[in-house]
Amino acid sequence: MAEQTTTQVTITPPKATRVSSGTLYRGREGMWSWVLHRITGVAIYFFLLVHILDTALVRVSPAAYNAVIGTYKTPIMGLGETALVAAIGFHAFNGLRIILIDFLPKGPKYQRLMFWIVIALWIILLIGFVPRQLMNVFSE
Amino acid sequence: MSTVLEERPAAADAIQKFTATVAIRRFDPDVDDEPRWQEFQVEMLPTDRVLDALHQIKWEQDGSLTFRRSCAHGVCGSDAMRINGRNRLACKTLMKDLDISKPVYVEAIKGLPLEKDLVVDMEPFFASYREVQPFLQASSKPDKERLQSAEQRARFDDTTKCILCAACTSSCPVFWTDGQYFGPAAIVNAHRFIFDSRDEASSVRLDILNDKEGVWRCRTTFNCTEACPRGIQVTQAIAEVKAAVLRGHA
Amino acid sequence: MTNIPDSATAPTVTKDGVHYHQHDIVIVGAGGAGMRAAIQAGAGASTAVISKLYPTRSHTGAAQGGMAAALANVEEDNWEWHTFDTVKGGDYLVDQDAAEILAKEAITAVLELENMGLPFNRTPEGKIDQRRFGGHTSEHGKAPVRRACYAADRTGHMILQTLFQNCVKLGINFFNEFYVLDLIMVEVDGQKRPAGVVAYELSTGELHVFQGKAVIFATGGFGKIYKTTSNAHTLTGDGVGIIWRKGLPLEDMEFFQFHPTGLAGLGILLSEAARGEGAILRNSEGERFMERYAPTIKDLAPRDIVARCMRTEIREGRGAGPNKDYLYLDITHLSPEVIDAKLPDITEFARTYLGVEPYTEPVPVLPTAHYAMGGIPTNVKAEVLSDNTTVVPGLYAAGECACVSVHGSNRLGTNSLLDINVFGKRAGDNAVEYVKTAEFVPLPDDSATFVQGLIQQVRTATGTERIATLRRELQESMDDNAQVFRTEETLLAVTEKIQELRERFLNISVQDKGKRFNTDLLEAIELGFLLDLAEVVVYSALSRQESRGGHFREDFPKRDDEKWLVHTMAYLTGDAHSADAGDHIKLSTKPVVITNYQPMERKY
Amino acid sequence: MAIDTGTPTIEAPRSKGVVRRGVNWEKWGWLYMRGSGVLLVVLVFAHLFTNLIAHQGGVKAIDWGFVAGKWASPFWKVWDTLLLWLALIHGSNGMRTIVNDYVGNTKVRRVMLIALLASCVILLLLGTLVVWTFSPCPANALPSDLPSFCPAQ
Ligand SMILES: Cc1cc2nc3c(=O)[nH]c(=O)nc-3n(C[C@H](O)[C@H](O)[C@H](O)COP(=O)(O)OP(=O)(O)OC[C@H]3O[C@@H](n4cnc5c(N)ncnc54)[C@H](O)[C@@H]3O)c2cc1C
Ligand code: HEM
Ligand code: SF4
Ligand code: F3S
Ligand code: FES
Repeated sequence: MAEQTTTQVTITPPKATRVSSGTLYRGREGMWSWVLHRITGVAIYFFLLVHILDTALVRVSPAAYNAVIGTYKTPIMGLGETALVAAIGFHAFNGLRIILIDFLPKGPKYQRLMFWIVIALWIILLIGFVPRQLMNVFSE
Repeated sequence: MSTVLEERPAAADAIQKFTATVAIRRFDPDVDDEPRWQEFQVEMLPTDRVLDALHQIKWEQDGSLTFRRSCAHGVCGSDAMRINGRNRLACKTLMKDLDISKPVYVEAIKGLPLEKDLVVDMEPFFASYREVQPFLQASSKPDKERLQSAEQRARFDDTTKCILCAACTSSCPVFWTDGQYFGPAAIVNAHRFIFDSRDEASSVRLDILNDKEGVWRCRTTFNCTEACPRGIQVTQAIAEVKAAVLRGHA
Repeated sequence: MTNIPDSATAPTVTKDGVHYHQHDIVIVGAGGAGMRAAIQAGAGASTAVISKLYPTRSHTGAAQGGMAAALANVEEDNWEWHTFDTVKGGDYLVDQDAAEILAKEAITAVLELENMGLPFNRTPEGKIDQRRFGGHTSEHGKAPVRRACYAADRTGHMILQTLFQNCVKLGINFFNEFYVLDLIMVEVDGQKRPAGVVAYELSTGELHVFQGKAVIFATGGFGKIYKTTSNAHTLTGDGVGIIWRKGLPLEDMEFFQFHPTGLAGLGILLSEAARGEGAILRNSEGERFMERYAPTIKDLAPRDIVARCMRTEIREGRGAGPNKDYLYLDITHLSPEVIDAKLPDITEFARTYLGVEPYTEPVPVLPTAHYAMGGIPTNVKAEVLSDNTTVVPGLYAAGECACVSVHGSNRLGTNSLLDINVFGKRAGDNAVEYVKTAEFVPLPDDSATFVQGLIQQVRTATGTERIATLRRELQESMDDNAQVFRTEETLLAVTEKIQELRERFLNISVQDKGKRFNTDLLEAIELGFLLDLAEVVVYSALSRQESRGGHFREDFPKRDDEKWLVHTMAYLTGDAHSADAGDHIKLSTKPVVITNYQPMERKY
Repeated sequence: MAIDTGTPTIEAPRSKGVVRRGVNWEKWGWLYMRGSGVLLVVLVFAHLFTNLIAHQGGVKAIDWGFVAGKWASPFWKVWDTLLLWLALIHGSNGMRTIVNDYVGNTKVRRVMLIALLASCVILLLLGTLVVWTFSPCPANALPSDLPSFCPAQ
């Protein structure tokens, strides 16, 4: 190859930097969708545990049930419920995406496209749900 | 005959040097308790790869920097490492393709025991490979070649490309958790034989991979496919093996 | 699964910090030749394979184009034509008995690989497909013939993988990342015999002595004496260097092959398979210049000829690019489908490393240092020779490090993958036969002393010279002075350079003083081998006052059969550090074995 | 999320010796996650829709009477039972995977897996019992809490 033009560059001596941990692995859609799927799965699981228990109170007495379900009607719980639906929505759509990847021969090829479709569907779901929910929560 | 070719200065094109900072996660177990980051300045040409940067550091600045390498063009699988947070081969990653306004972060692949600087212990990786019986098992002894149609040959072509670099396995979040998962590379190499029309032991391999640590641990995160320097459709191959296990045959 | 004696249980003892192992057969190198030998050896005897790289990292995996065998699957062919082509391609310096074995056993070698699982490309009938390659012809040079068996453009990769897979199947014992640095030779009944080898374990820095009844060297080439090379960073010729330092001869070292199509500036190889599939070399005017030099087979002429023609084109001002210093390899007339099916990897190299799209643009190329025709002299049984005829009992060599000589002064493409399989197998088989009756040669007490000293010396050196600087200067000087064209003047220039570098080598230092994975230290030791070998290459080249195959002396441009139809044998006789190579290198000759083909003028 | 490469040792893969016997839970678990997932989409969305959207007032309007109204119909009884079983087993199996992934200590892992199994079984029984032994018009309740179709009102 041709001789290089020698631009003078000064090399600064090596220096130690402070961050000692490794970098975060920069996975792409596949990895982040899995992270979200996992987090939402766990969240839903814990909600489900609580939800079965509180619903079981219907068997104790109407009063007991109504007392507990009453706490669900605070704005904070309302927001929590919104988050729950968002989580379920993502988990469900992405779950279907995973199933398609597993069972369609072309699934892995279109996984990235399917991820963005999941996001699109999820946003549509939220647009349909959130305003209604918030109206319910904050209306007197 | 003479086709007029456009003058295209390719290699010698714009021999413009540039400087870049490379941050390397150093570790020498004899001295350090913890890995530490260290930054170096390198002077690069547009055709230079991360491997050239590492060489420049080793050869001109700090001889103790340790990494593996051999072929320098992406066919031997020695130098898989994490560059800017992703697994790649240092010899296949051009410096100019990275964002050099920031340091280029280079560290060892994840999930295998760190030995020194960018070198990890590859033994667990090869142990998984050996376990899937990665060799042809065929009982007939023909005196010429076994016949195989071009289509049958094409069935497993993709997975024959594997160079056992471990970029895939060490990018897999499931493998990072406990290192017990067979990992994508072992499954890729099983796939190469499971779908070879000449092989008679696919059911054995399907059985091996139908295991607690086998194909079912794959969570389709696609990190392996993104990381594979040979462009192997790793997740696709895993999906095909899963399907074969469910079917009970290749 | 394991049907060999489990040598993992073979005795290992540790004494004074040195580990001692004992195996019937010790194989140094786990490339194609080493593993092919191991498959034979492992089935018959306790075997250890020692390799400085994980087996699958060996450079056999970089080979692309194919492996020759006259299978006649796609057109008429026979091993006799193959023998002739090999002899003629090697400019008649080939030992014809060996070439005949190579061509004959090629057929079984390919079929065996297929049976071991190698996924060759297939013909429509399902047989192994074959393609054209430089210098392979039908009817003694009439027309190019399809003789190269291939697996896309990663034939070497598939061979290496297949052999490794079969070693896994057999449960072969590998010692990976162990650098063999010395061969222990002991005099028994007045005859020097190998007792074992000494290896440096990279991960710990500890020494291991492997005692073996038979030792097989399969350490590959030494392309790193050059700067622009298709060879891996690790191809530093350690094995050849070790043999040299033991006072055993090296044969035909002046013959080094320059492959016509390395990526310009980088040396990364674009296989001859490209031209086999129809690629065309062009100069800056777009002219297919090979038509002028080799009217019959044009771009498919043997490598030495094509490389010289390319250099001539550049010298005469028809090089391309701003500095007129490279040529083009043009495959734009092939359809993308054909390219993807047959040449996927090399087109990717062009894209990745030069940013050139081979579908539509010609690729800049230049000759690149590629293959050592010379090496450790052996007979056709792969037994190492200590002079023209005497066998060293128990010592074998195969592959690129050996010189049988089936390649003469210029190797034909696809004959090396063949060589490693045919002679690797022979080395393994003959070693198994040998250990059946042979005894272990007792190890001397100071077996590891030499290597201990070597390492100690390098580790504690406190000089001022950097290894990398010396190595670069050596490689640049070799590129400038001992490349495709040589003259007495250039060769003397590089001789002087090597002398200077030898001096400066005494004043080196390594920065890494640790024990674990000390690659800094090993690079210093490797440089020692490179210097030794470069010196032999240049010294042998100086002496050969003719032009033949890969060795072209501009001051002696003619082939001189009268005087030089002989192999060169080089011996280390004195103190390797003496300034004048003539003080410590002695050259002699060895006759060429000629059976059927009398030397003729070489025209294509 | 993931362990660091800094860890000096990891166990050799599958060193504990692979003993495989009986049912291959991994395979069936994997299939179950997918099968139940498809059904759950229908079950969960219908559940959410009827409770939060279709029902006037959303979550605010849910009370004992609402539940009793739904469970008066065998259709919703079956629906919710299915939802309970499929979701809880799906969730517990998912949690099992996660515990296996991240809990390295064998003792801790065992305790957690047993806890998962136990809570799953208990909640399944409890939930099923509640749905099927539920009476929409219990005798001792305040009439105002009861749905409109109860005779007490
Ligand atoms: C880019 C390229 C393309 C090629 N294409 C073709 C082709 O298409 N057809 C063809 O026929 N030929 C081809 N060749 C040539 C052919 O590939 C080689 O000559 C051949 O593979 C050499 O095999 P080997 O087993 O002798 O050595 P290698 O495969 O190089 O193996 C050497 C082994 O020795 C070990 N070793 C070295 N030193 C030591 C030491 N000190 N201690 C322990 N172990 C050591 C290494 O670890 C390695 O395992 C090509 C070569 C190159 C470079
Ligand atoms: C609504 C429809 C649902 C669908 C389509 C669905 C789908 C899936 C699928 C396919 C998986 C397997 C993921 C994999 O193997 O990579 C999974 C995992 C999981 N699901 Fe669901 N699921 C749904 C509802 C739920 C519910 C209601 C819960 C909570 C109880 C839940 C909790 C989990 C958990 C904890 C995991 C494990 C996550 C992991 O291993 O990363 N899922 N889901
Ligand atoms: S599949 Fe790809 S990433 Fe994984 S080891 Fe093979 S070549 Fe490397
Ligand atoms: S990264 Fe791991 S989870 Fe599966 S898709 Fe690849 S093996
Ligand atoms: S050095 Fe061989 S793959 Fe990078």
